Amino acid sequence: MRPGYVVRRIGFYVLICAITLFFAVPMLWIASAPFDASPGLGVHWPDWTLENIRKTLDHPYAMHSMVNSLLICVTTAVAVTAFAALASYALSRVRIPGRDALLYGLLLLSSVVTGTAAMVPIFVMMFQLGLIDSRFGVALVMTGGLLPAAIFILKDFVDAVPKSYEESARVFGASTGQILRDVVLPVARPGLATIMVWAFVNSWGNFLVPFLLIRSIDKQPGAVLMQTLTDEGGSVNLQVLPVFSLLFSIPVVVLYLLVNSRYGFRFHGGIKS
Amino acid sequence: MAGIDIEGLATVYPNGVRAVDGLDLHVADGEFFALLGPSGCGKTTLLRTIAGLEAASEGTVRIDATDVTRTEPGKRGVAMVFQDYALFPHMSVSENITYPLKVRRVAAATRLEVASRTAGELSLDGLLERKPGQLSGGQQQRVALARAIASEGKVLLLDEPLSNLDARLRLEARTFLKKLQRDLGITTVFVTHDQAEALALADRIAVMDSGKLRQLGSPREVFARPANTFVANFIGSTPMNLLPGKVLGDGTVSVAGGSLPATTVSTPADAEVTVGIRPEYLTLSTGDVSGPSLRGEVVVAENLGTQSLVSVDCDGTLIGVTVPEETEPAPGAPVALTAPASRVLLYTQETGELLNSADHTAGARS
Amino acid sequence: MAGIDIEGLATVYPNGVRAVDGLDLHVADGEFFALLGPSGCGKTTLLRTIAGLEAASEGTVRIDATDVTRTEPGKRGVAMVFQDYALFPHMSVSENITYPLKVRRVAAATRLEVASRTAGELSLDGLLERKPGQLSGGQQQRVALARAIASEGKVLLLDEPLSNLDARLRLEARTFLKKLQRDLGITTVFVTHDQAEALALADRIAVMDSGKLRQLGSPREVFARPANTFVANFIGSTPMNLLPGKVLGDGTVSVAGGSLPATTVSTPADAEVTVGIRPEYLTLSTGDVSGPSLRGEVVVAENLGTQSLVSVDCDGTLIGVTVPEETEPAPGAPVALTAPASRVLLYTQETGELLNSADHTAGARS
Amino acid sequence: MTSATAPARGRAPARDVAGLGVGRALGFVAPAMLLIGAFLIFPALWTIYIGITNYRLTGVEAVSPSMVGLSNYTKALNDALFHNALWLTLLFVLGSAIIGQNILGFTLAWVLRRARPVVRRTVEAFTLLAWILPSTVVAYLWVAFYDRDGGTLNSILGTPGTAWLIDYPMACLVVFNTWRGTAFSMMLYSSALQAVPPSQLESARMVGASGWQTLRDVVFPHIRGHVLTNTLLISLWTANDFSPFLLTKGGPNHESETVPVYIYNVALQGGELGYSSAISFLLLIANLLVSLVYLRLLRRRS
Amino acid sequence: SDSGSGDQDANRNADAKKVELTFGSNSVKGGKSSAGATFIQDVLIPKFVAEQKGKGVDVTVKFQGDGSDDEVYKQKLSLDLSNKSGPDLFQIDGIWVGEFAQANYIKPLTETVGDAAKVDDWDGWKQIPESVQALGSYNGQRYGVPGGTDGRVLYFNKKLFQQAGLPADWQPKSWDDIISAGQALKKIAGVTPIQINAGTAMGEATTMQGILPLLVGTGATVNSDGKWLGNTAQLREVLDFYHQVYSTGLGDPVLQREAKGRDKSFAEFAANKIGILLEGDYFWRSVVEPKEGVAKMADRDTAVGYALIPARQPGAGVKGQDFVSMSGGGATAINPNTKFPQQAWEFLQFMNSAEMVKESLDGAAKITQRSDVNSEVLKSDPMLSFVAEKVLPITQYRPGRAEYPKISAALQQATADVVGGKSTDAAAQAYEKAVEAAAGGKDKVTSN
Ligand SMILES: Nc1ncnc2c1ncn2[C@@H]1O[C@H](COP(=O)(O)OP(=O)(O)OP(=O)(O)O)[C@@H](O)[C@H]1O
Ligand SMILES: Nc1ncnc2c1ncn2[C@@H]1O[C@H](COP(=O)(O)OP(=O)(O)OP(=O)(O)O)[C@@H](O)[C@H]1O
Ligand SMILES: [Mg+2]
Ligand SMILES: [Mg+2]
Repeated sequence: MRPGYVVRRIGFYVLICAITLFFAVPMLWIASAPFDASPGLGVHWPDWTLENIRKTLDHPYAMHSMVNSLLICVTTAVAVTAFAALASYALSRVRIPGRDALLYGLLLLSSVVTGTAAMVPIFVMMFQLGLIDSRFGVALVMTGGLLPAAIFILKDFVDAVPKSYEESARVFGASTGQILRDVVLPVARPGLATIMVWAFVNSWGNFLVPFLLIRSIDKQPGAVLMQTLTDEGGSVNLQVLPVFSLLFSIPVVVLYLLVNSRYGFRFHGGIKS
Repeated sequence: MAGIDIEGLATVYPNGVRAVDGLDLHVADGEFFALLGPSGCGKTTLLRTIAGLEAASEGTVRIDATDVTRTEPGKRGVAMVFQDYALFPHMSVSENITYPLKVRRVAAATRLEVASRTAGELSLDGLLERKPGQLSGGQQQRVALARAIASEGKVLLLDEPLSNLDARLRLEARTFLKKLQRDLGITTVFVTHDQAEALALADRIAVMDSGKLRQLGSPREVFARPANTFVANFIGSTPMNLLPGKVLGDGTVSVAGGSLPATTVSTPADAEVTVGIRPEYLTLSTGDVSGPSLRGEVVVAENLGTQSLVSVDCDGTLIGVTVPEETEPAPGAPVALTAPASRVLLYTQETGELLNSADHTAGARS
Repeated sequence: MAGIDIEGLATVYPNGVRAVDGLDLHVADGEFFALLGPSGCGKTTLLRTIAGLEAASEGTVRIDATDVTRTEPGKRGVAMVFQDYALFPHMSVSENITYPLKVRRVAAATRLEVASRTAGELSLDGLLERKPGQLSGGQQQRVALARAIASEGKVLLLDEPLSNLDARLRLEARTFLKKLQRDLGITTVFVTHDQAEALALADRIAVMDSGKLRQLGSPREVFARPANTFVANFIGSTPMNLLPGKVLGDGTVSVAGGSLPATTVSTPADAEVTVGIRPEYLTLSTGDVSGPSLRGEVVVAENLGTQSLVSVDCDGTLIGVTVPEETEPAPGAPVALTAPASRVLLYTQETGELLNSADHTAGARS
Repeated sequence: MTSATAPARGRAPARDVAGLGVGRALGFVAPAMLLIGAFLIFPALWTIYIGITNYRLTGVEAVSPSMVGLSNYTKALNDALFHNALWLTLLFVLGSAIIGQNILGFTLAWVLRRARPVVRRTVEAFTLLAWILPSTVVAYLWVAFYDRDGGTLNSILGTPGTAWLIDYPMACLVVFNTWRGTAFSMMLYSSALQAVPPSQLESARMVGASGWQTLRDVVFPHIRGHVLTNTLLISLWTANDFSPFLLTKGGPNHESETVPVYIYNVALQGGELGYSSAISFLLLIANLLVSLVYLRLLRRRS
Repeated sequence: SDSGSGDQDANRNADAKKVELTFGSNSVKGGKSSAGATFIQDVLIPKFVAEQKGKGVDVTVKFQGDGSDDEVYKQKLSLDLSNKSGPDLFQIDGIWVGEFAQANYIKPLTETVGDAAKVDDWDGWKQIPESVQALGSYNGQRYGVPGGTDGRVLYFNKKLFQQAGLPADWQPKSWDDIISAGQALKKIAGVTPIQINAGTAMGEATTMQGILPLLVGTGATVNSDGKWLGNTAQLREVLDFYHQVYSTGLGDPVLQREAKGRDKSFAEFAANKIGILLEGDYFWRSVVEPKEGVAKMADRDTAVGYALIPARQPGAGVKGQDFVSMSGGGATAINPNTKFPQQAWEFLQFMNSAEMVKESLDGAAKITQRSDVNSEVLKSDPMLSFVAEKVLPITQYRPGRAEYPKISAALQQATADVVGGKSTDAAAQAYEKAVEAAAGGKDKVTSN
């Protein structure tokens, strides 16, 4: 047993290392290029400098766009979480006919209606609603797109909350609102946190919606700004871009770490079979 | 404090299962009442219908003479302890206990006071700041009880409150629960599938099967004179022997190749019956015996502590009999079994109903 | 068939818990051996270490005189039945039973034959094509047994095989299991936290606590003369009374405001001891009694079927005593308790070890 | 309800656990449905409508688009580039989702199941990082990884000058998307594996089953449902994934032009919104068909 | 016309004392065309505001900068315009003028401003050469005022040329001269002799810095008399040339397929790895520019040579020219739905005044739309003077028609096919099919 065991242990660690490397190596660029005096689209040992960071901080819109991103994505994440929580709770606890078909249908739609063609109706509608050039409007559109999958995933979390909690509160005379506030929400918190991160991450990288719906440069989020970090011929501005990429990644990573350490980042995503 | 009156109650699930099926029941004020039955017989459903968590499909539920059939659970004045306790994992013990008061917007100061008083009654002092996850099973059960008591319901409903505890703890909790109920005097309905628990705790027991009542009576009645073979089979810590037999004219029944005395008043001779006799009421002798008896050979013996359960093969039928410790015969030994007539129960073979039902109590007191 | 030898065995979990802590044990060939102890005492861990599912941190395990401490579970020649049976839900009964053979690439025809033979032995004929989900708990348990038997291990390990069955079924399965083991004669180690089960089934019992052995002996020995207060408290279907007392010179001990006779051979007078006496061995009288006795007042009575457990408050201490059915005094009644000296056990107050240990068997046979 | 015994007074308490009642439940669902209706269903329907016109964003057709019936669809059916895009999407889904993410995700979940927490957390962190980084950033990471001159891949393999994205565009995308999406499968399978009773795994071990036998006989039958659900979700997401555009823009010479990229190119470069809407709808139909097959499989197996 | 501003009074709000204008541009500070955005925001707008204040008008001009891919910018602008909103003035690429006009997104300036004389009498027109004015025109009408323009030449690396024994003042007279120079360069190890953009990955760069300059060298244009170029002998000549370059190792076919291939070609040229490169003056100004360029060449002025693009053979070019070139550029148009058409026109004039155009350069040399400015600012830069003086007179512009993007894509595809190994004939046939579909019928395509 011993030799076999050792071989298996070694095999295990080799596999683990290989997989970790596979995931880590592509990230080298973002770790090196921001601090490289001559950044390129390749990875090499950097010629250390902080000049790029200064350049990025001096960029007229870089920092501001991060604030916009935060505004838009926090709104989106909160709205998605709140609405999805309400909807998934009702769908989980009350038998509504055709519920599962509805969920699958919406999920299908949401993965398709992201293309450029759909932007025409969305634009026209937002225009009629007077929500052009509004960060709130952008958040609304993103919320609509993310909700189906959020409900789909969150319903599994809510399904996992023991029903006896609510029943027991109900026997004590708690109203629906009290049950939600005192029992269901606190218990489903890990799920809510996960969904919030997920919604945040998804809206964080969205370029097309804010680009088309926002007019003022000082309202544009970072995802849009990243597209503009080029010169007149379309070549990438390699001094600002890597640093900005790094900065732009920090909020999602921080949020993830926060949620992961507090609740554990878990997914029951549609695992009910 | 209040009684519960149930009339013609039926609860049908959306899938068409009639989990409770036309039940009439009266629980007296201050009574400790047990609902007993095998898994799936509808005990939980009945309890939940009383609580209002399931809607009655037919019939009425009255608590304290008020019809509550259509009342919201929170307004029926009942308190309930769930099988999994349903303690809120994110609240401290103290918050859990006083949650019913918080719902009613009782001031925080009063709540604290109630929490510490109730915790004192249930020996939970010192645990008030813990979360449920940091408590042992027995402590959790007491917190759930404390919460139910703090809600000041007129009726306490308990759904298998002991089944999550380990064997030793269960015995302690049993005694504790019985004493608590006696002290509070609160009307209590208690669901269990463990007959020993029901016997030990209840003032009266309702034995259910498939949503229907099979017997209603004191532990003694239910144990000594099960009204039918279903109850007979279900009650008792060793399984009752239920054997096909035939009534003989002479006050005996022939069974398993031998015969036993029986009160055959109401039974015609030659009637085919099911003979029921508890292992505890059979006497095993290794020597000769006079009078009606069964003869057979010992198969195995199981130690029950102060007693042993011996399985005897009588003419191909295995019959259980208890003997005091240290007196078990060796496997293979020939033995004879006898029983007092008052302990031999006769059931019809068709419906399984008790036949020699004349004079319950006289029969039970041998 | 084969014996099991365990020497200085310790199993330490990665989190540092010494779940099995320096254990020596010998299970004889063909023996039905029970591991008994409270939850978390390391029973499962010991069983799993024997099976090879946990690696031993120290010591050796020998099966059939071969050191298997470092052998893969599949190559130790042991079969195991898990608490949840671990039947594969997607395989039919027949496929489940013969899975061990399939793994060893035994031909399909042979497998079929083994399946039908084993199923016959365990009265599973007719169920071979069903899926486990379509079986009752008792049937599932038998399938799991059949699978273990079909794997032709030299040793059978059972981890709480009865605990998932409901109360009634458990009793039946118990008898079945005992008979099967006797017929097969296979060395069997059986884990349970239910003392009644261990007493009923085992040839010998090992009582464990915190990874250590607390007593090893036949059911009778363990029941009648628990080697320490831990075992005393753990064994018996009603909890043993364990009371602080003091040895008096005259062959009695003073306890709970009264006195009881005791075999005080090896104990100096005035020694502070813990007095242990089972409720079953105490006699309750409502009238006057002569000789050493305890006096008190009845608090509650719990029905145990043919007996009742009465709690008596003697000088502030609750003492349990069983009385035959129908003879319970009313709560509040003054009563006296007596006991034979041979049944009164004395333990040191410091270590809780049995004091009057002279002549075990003589003491046990009253 | 039997009128004889049932009192007429009052409404029955709600049947659900929380006493919500259907009315309030609908109220809870309403805000979400409103947003979904406005920003998902309505645009979807409009898109379907655009699909039967020759609408463009500029030119004459922008002012007065005309109904062209199903001609956009017949055009698609004869469009070699669309066929190419469909085929590439199929390869992409098959390679990166059905095989790549599934297998790697499962392997990770399986291997990490009993790994030490430090190891587990580290590997998970990298995997998840790949999943949560914004796609614009990720695109640059991979361009740098595959780069022909200074690219990490060439440095590692010692193959300077190999233009991976040109010579093996689809393979590159498959690897990229596997990297990008494995975290989801890993998390899903981790929770699925927790549902496999350990005693069943140990039973298999007790009878001496090999690792592969254990997987085949014990694990897979248990998580079959999860495998299907997971495959469905990641297939859909992959089929609609636009990030290939960020790496290759569909090139070289349409060799990596999956359907979403093709739709984008048709809509933006060509300006043909009507046609691109029709293709979007065809993609929706294809997705629907695939989902139905999955759901059917799911139902049959469970 | 029955929609848009046709019914509106062009003199609406002409006397407003409080005016708000929005200026839309695909440029942004710190990003794409940063200098342009900076000029508009920091110089042009304040100066205009000050000037108007002098007239007693309180003007606010908002700059709406984007700085994204041209195609996405176009989509966004189109969405705005189709909803009758959008900025009051906006910059668009010259080749969009036609399709925007067809969609009524823009109107002839005379119509928007309402007064033909007012528009036509602007003295700025005289300084803008006819050929440059075409950038903002469609069907002979002015829709906008063009911005600067550019011209394409053949750049070559003098250091490599010296190594290969080629002259420092190289000026090929025919395509064969290019090929033979390439063959000489091929002898130097690690050098790609010729880079002429090809393939779909480089998008419009392939058309502008590849096919079209070659095509005009055969005497053809992509659209003549309203008909699009089909599978003609001239096209096949162009494709043959591509074939010759990329199948004989003179060019690097892999580079043509890379998404970032054009950037890569810049870097390689700067690293002395490319001998001959067809590019616009942007390459000189912004790429190999010694201080700020994206692929700086410290020795640009001595190391980089430039020559006119020859016709296939002398005299074979369009209009019988010996040398040819292509140019592009943008125009600024007025939104027909603006609230302040008169003020917008004033802004447009102000913006294109000599003074502002000069200021927009901020001291840098660049070819502007105005000849008077050019002659003044280009003096310091021999290369740009060369373009203004030698290239602009012989240059051609792309047709501003809605179908053009698809024709361009088909041309790119044809080169991709050839570079990828297809035969010229097959590529040309596939091209013609695509063109017929894009143009809407065989009759709209020339073929021989
Ligand atoms: N929510 C439900 N929907 C449909 N049928 C149900 C539901 N809950 C219970 N049943 C069915 O109703 C019957 C009675 O169930 P109930 O839970 O009351 O039994 P029980 O006596 O409490 O059993 P146990 O001892 O197992 O808890 C069973 O047949 C069960 O399958
Ligand atoms: N995988 C594990 N990792 C760490 N500690 C463990 C693990 N399994 C069990 N333990 C600990 O080891 C001790 C013994 O556990 P074990 O499961 O053997 O007890 P047991 O006697 O079988 O209890 P039970 O009756 O509850 O099954 C316990 O303290 C338990 O918490
Ligand atoms: Mg129940
Ligand atoms: Mg255990």
